[in-house]
Amino acid sequence: MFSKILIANRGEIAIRIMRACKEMGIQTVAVYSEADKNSLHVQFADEAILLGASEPKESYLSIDKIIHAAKQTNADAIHPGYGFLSENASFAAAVASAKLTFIGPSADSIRAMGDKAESKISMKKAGVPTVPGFEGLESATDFKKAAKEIGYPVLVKAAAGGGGKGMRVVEKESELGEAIESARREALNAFGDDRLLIEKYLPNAHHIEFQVLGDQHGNLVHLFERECSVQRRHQKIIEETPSPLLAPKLRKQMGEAAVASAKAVGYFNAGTVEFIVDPDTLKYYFLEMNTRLQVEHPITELVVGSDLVQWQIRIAAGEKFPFAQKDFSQRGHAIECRIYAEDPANGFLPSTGKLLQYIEPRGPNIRVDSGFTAGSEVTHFYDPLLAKLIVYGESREVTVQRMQAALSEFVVHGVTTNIDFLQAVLRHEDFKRGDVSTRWVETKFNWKPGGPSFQILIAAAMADMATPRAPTRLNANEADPYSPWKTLSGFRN
Amino acid sequence: MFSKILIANRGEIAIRIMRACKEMGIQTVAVYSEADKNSLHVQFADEAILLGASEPKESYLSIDKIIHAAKQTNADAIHPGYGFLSENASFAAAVASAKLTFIGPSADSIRAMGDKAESKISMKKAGVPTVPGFEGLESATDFKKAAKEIGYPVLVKAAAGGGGKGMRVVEKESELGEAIESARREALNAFGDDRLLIEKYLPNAHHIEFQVLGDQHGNLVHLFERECSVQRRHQKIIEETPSPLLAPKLRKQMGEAAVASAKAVGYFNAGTVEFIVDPDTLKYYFLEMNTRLQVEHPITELVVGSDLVQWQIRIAAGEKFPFAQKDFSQRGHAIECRIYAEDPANGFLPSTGKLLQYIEPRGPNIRVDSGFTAGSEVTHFYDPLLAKLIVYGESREVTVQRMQAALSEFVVHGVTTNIDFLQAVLRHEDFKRGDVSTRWVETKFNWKPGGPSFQILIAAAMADMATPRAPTRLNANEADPYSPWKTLSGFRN
Amino acid sequence: MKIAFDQSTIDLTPNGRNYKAVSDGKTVDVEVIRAENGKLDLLIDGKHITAYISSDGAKRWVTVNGQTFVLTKSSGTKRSGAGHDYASELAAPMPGQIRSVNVSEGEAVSKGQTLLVLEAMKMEIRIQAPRDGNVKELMVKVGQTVEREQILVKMEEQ
Amino acid sequence: MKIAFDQSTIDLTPNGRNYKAVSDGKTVDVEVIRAENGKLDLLIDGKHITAYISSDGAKRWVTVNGQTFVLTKSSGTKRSGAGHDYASELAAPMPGQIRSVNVSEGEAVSKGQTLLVLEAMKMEIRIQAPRDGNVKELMVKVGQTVEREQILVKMEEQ
Repeated sequence: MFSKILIANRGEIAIRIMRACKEMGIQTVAVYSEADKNSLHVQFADEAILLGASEPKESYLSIDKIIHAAKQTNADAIHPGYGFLSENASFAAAVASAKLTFIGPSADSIRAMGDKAESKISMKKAGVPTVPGFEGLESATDFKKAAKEIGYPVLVKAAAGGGGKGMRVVEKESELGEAIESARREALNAFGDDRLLIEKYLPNAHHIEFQVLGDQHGNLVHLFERECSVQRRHQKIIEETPSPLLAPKLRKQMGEAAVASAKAVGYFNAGTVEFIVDPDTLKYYFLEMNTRLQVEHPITELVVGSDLVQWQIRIAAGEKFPFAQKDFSQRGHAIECRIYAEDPANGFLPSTGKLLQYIEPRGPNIRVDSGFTAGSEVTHFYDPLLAKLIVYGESREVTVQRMQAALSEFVVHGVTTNIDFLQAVLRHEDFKRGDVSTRWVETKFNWKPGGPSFQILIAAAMADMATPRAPTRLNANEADPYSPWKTLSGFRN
Repeated sequence: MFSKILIANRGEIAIRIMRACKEMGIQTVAVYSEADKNSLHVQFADEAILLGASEPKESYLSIDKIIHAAKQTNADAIHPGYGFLSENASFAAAVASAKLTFIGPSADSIRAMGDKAESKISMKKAGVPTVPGFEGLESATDFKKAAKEIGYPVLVKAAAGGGGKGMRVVEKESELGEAIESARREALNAFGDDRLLIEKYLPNAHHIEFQVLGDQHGNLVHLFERECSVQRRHQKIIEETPSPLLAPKLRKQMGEAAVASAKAVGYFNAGTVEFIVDPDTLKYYFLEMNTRLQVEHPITELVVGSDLVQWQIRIAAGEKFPFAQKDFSQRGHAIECRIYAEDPANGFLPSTGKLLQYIEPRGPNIRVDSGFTAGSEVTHFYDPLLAKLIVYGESREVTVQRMQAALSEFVVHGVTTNIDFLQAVLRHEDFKRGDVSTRWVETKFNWKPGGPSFQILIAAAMADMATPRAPTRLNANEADPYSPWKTLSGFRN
Repeated sequence: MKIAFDQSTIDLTPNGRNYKAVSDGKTVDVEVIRAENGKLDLLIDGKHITAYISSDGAKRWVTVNGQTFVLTKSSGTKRSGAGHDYASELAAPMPGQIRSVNVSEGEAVSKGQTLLVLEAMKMEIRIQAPRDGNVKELMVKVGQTVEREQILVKMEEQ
Repeated sequence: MKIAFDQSTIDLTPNGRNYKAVSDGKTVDVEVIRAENGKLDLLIDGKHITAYISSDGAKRWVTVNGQTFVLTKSSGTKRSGAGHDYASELAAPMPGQIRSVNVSEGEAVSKGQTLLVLEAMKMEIRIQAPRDGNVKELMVKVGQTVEREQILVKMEEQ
C-alpha cells in the first residue's frame, strides 16, 4: 500500500479523498493555488504545497508543478479527483514516467474514452448502442448536411468535452452556424481541442449512468445506475439511485452494456458509463465514459455500501477484488443535491463572495461532502460547487422527504445559492413521479423566486433594532468586538 | 398519521426523534427543565414547554406535567425516548387514559418485561434459556444461601433495574451484605423499587442483544444483533454489529429466541432482547428485554438500512409491516462509541462544566447523534452522555480504522471526556480480535493516560505567547472583543 | 421606527419586552426568545421561528424555514440599483474577460439578442438585450478584463 | 520566556517569524502558519500539527492528534492542587449529596476502604481511602449537599 498520496485537486473532493487516505493510514499532500491558501483542503492535509497563481493553468492544471510537488514531498501516488487533470492522458503518462502511481486507469484507457468521437466508434464495434450521429466533420457545410440527415433538434458537442462545456442544442438550421462557432471556441478554451461531433438530440431523454469498478487483474463489476436527468446548462444538479425509470430487466441489460464498454478499453479504476434513455421506447444509447471518480459517486456508496475512493486506492496499489458481480445489490434509495453558488433566478450565473454564514444540515442518513466553511471565499476562478448534500432512505418517498428537511436546514449567506431552487424541484409533481428529462428545467419547470414573507421582513428588521450601527460584516465565526447581539443580552434566557 | 408529537426526553435522543418527525411532516413539542432552557433540543422543536426544576423528579419524570404539556399544545402522541419514563408502565397507561398515543408498547408488555424477576420466570416458560439464579428473595440469609448454591461470583441486580443501576458483582461472601444494601438503596432511589434478584455471574460473558420490531397486527421481526461487551460500571461504551462472536447458525437461533421472547409478552414497537453469551461454550441466556428504543439503535440502522424511529412512529399510528423477516439482511459493519463527559483515569467519574470547544468529526460514513454544542453546559442533573459517534464500513477492519480516524477529530474542551480512553480500546489487540467480555475493561484493560508530549506543551505555550492576558474564557464560537489571536494576524497567510 | 427594504417597509415599535410589527396593513406581536451571533429565535404571534441573519453593508441576508432572501436596507433616499430589467446600463454579473462584442454603437437590437459574450469560470455568459432598443455606447472591447458590476454597454430606447 | 505547566517547563524564544522552543533538553523550531480563535496550525521542525486550545483561568485545554490534555499554568509560585493520590484532604469530585458516612473521626482506615458515599447523577460514588491512615476530621454529614471540590474528609498518617 502507498505511504503518501498527493491529491491534485481542491474543494470537497480533495477532502473526501484525504479522509479515505487518513482512514487507511496513508499520509496526504495537498496542492493549492494562491486563491486557496486558506481553504479547508490545505488545512486538512498533512503537508501542503503552493503550486502558483489562482488561474487553473498556473496551478491545478500544471502537470510539471504537480509532479514536482509529489517528488518534493516523497509522495508515491497521485489522486487526480475529478475535473482538472483527471481525464488528461498526458498527465497520467507523465505521472507514470516520474515513477509515481496514477490513481486512475491507464493513459490508453483515458485516451480511448476521452475522445467522444473515437469512443463512439469503438463502442459501436463492441456492440453497445450509440446515439445516431456523425464524427469527424470539419466544414460548416458538412455539419449542415449531417444535421439535416439526422433531423433537428441536434446536439453539437466537443469531441474532447465533458461537464457540459462546448455543448450546444440546436433547434433549427439558422442557429447552427453560431452554435458551432461558439462551441468550438469554448471547447478550444476548456480542452485545447476544438473538434466537434454532431448527433440526434433526444429532448425527452433521461440521463442514466452506470458505475463500474475494475481491478488490474481483469475483474470488472458494475455498481448499478445513477439517474441524473435534473440538469441546468447541461450540468447535473440532482442525482438519485435507483432510477425511477429502470425495471430490473433493463437495469441488468444496461449494467452488462456498461461492463462491456469498460472491457472494450481494458478499464481498471472507478469509472462511469453514461447512457441516455428514451422514456417512451426505453431504448438506451451510450453517451460517453468518464474515466475517473464522478461527482455524484456518494449516492452509489450509500445504496451499494462500498467506499469507492478506498477502492480506487486499493486498485491502484494492485489489490485484487475479493468480490464478484453477484455480491452487489441495491438497498434503499439515495439522492444528491449539488449546492452551487449561483443565481437560478438569473440564468444560473455563478455568485462569488465571502461566506458570512455557512451551516450544513446534520443528522442520521444525511451526508455533506463540502470544502467550505464560514469565512471561506468563493472566487470566480473555479467551479461554484459549494457542497454536495446526500441523503439515504428506505424508499424514494422517505428519501425525498429527508432531502427536503435537510435542504431547509442548509444556511448559506454571502453568496446566492440554488438551495431554494432545489427545494422547488423536489416539491414538484413531475419530480415526485420521477418524470424528469434532461431538458425539464429549461422547458417545463418555470421557477421564479417568491417575494420575502412578513416573517423574513420582521427578522431583517429585528436584526436592525438590535444593532445601532450597520456592521460591515456579521459573521457567526468571526470575533466581532462590537457584536450587535450584545445589546440583546437582556433577552437571553 | 400523527400531526404533532411531544418528545418526553432531552439531549441527543430528543433531537434524533424530532428529526424523524420533521421528515415525516409531523410537528414537534419539546419539554425541558430549568437546566435545559438553552439546550439544543429546545431550539430544534416547533414548540417548547418548561416542565419545572432541573431535578428529573420535577421535570422529565413528572407524568402529570408531561401529559399536561401534551394537552396544552394539542399533541396527539408522546415519544418517551430512552431512560426517564420510557419503561414506566404507569406512564404508558396515563398517556392512554389522556386519549393520547404512547409511542411504545402496551403498558402490559412494559410491566411484564420491566420486572427482571417476573420476566425471567415467563421466559423460562416460553422456553428461552435464562441465567441460573433466584428471584423473590428477601432476607440476607436467603441471599447468602442462594449465592452459595449458585456459586461465586454472583450478580445482584434490581428487579426494576436497567442501565447498570442497582447492580453489583459480588466476588465473595464477605462482600455480599454491603453489596445488597447498596444495590437496594440505589434501586430504590432510581426506580422506587428495592427488590433484587441474584444470579450466576459469568465473568467472561459477552453481552449480545437482538433488535426486534413488531407492529400492532401481530408481525414481529428481528433486525439482528448488537455486540455490547465493552462496558464500564456495567454500562456500555462501545457497541458493534455484527458481533465478532456469532456464526450464522447461532445468530439464527438467537434471533428466533428474541422473537419468541417478544411474542411471549405480545410485543409491538421497537425493542431489544438482551442475552449473555459464554464465549467458551457459545451458550446464550436471556438477560432482559428493553421495551423501548435503545441508545445504540443507530448501528442497526446502518447495517440493516432501516429507520427505527420512523418505524416506531408508524407502528404507533397503526401501520402494518410491508416486510417480513426474509427482507432483512446485515450489510457491512457498524460501531458506536459513546462519548461521555467523564474521567476514565479517575473511576469514570462524571465531569461537568461548560463546553469551551466542541467539534464533531464529519465525513462519509460518520454519523454523530448529539445534543450539545460549544457553549452548552453539562450539568450533574443528567446522564453525562455528550454524543454518540457511529461509523459504518464495508468490513470490521475498515470500520475500526474509520472510528479511530473519527475519534481523533473529535475535540471537546471544558469537560473531561472518554475520547482518549476509547481510542486506546480501539487500538488494543483484544478489541481488534473481538475478544472482549463485559468485565474486560475492569480486569484486563489497564489503561493509564500518558503525559503531555512536547507538541502539547508547545501548543499550550504558543497560546500564551499570543495572549498578553489570561482570558477567562476562550471559545471558538463566542465573540471575544479582545481575541488573543488578533495579535497573531501578522502570521496569517 | 420605520425600516425600508427594497419594495417593503416595516414599522417596529417596542412594546414592553416585545415588539409590535406592522407591514402592509398587517400587525403582529414579536418576542425575542433567544439571540445569538447571526441567529434569532422569535415568537411571532406566539409561533416559533428561527431566523439566520447576516449583514454586509446595507444588505441583509435572512433565512427562515430554509428560504433565503437578500434584502437591501434603504437609508432614507432611494439609490437606483444595478437592476436587471430596467437599467439602461448593462453591467458584468461577475468578473471575467470579454470574449466577443457582437454589436456596434448605434445599432438597433431586439430583446434577447446577444450583445456581447463574457467568459467567466470557463463558461460563456451571453449578455443579452433586456428589451428592444439601440446600442448607445460600448464601454468594453474584446479581450478586456472586467470587474463585477462594471458597465459593459449603455442602451437607449429606439 | 519560561512557561511552567504542572510538572513541565518550556522556554520559548522569538526567532524572526518563528520561535525556538526548549523543554527537557530538547530544542525545536516552531512556526505559526495559521491562527484562528481556538485553533493553531504550527510547523514544529517542519512537521505540520493542528492544535485546538481553550483557556479557562489558568487551565489550558489542548488537543493535538486527537489527544486532549488539561494543563495548569503556574504563575510563579506553585499552589498545591487537589491532587488525587497525595492529598491529605479528600474533595468531592462533583456536586452531589452525601448518602452515607462509613467511618468516624480518629478511626484507622486501610487503603481502598470506603469512607463515605456520595450520590451524584443517580450514581453512588464511593470515596475511598487513598492509603492507610487515620481519619483526622469529617467535614460533612449524611444528607448534606456538597459542591465540587468541597473538602469531605481530612486524613493523617498513622
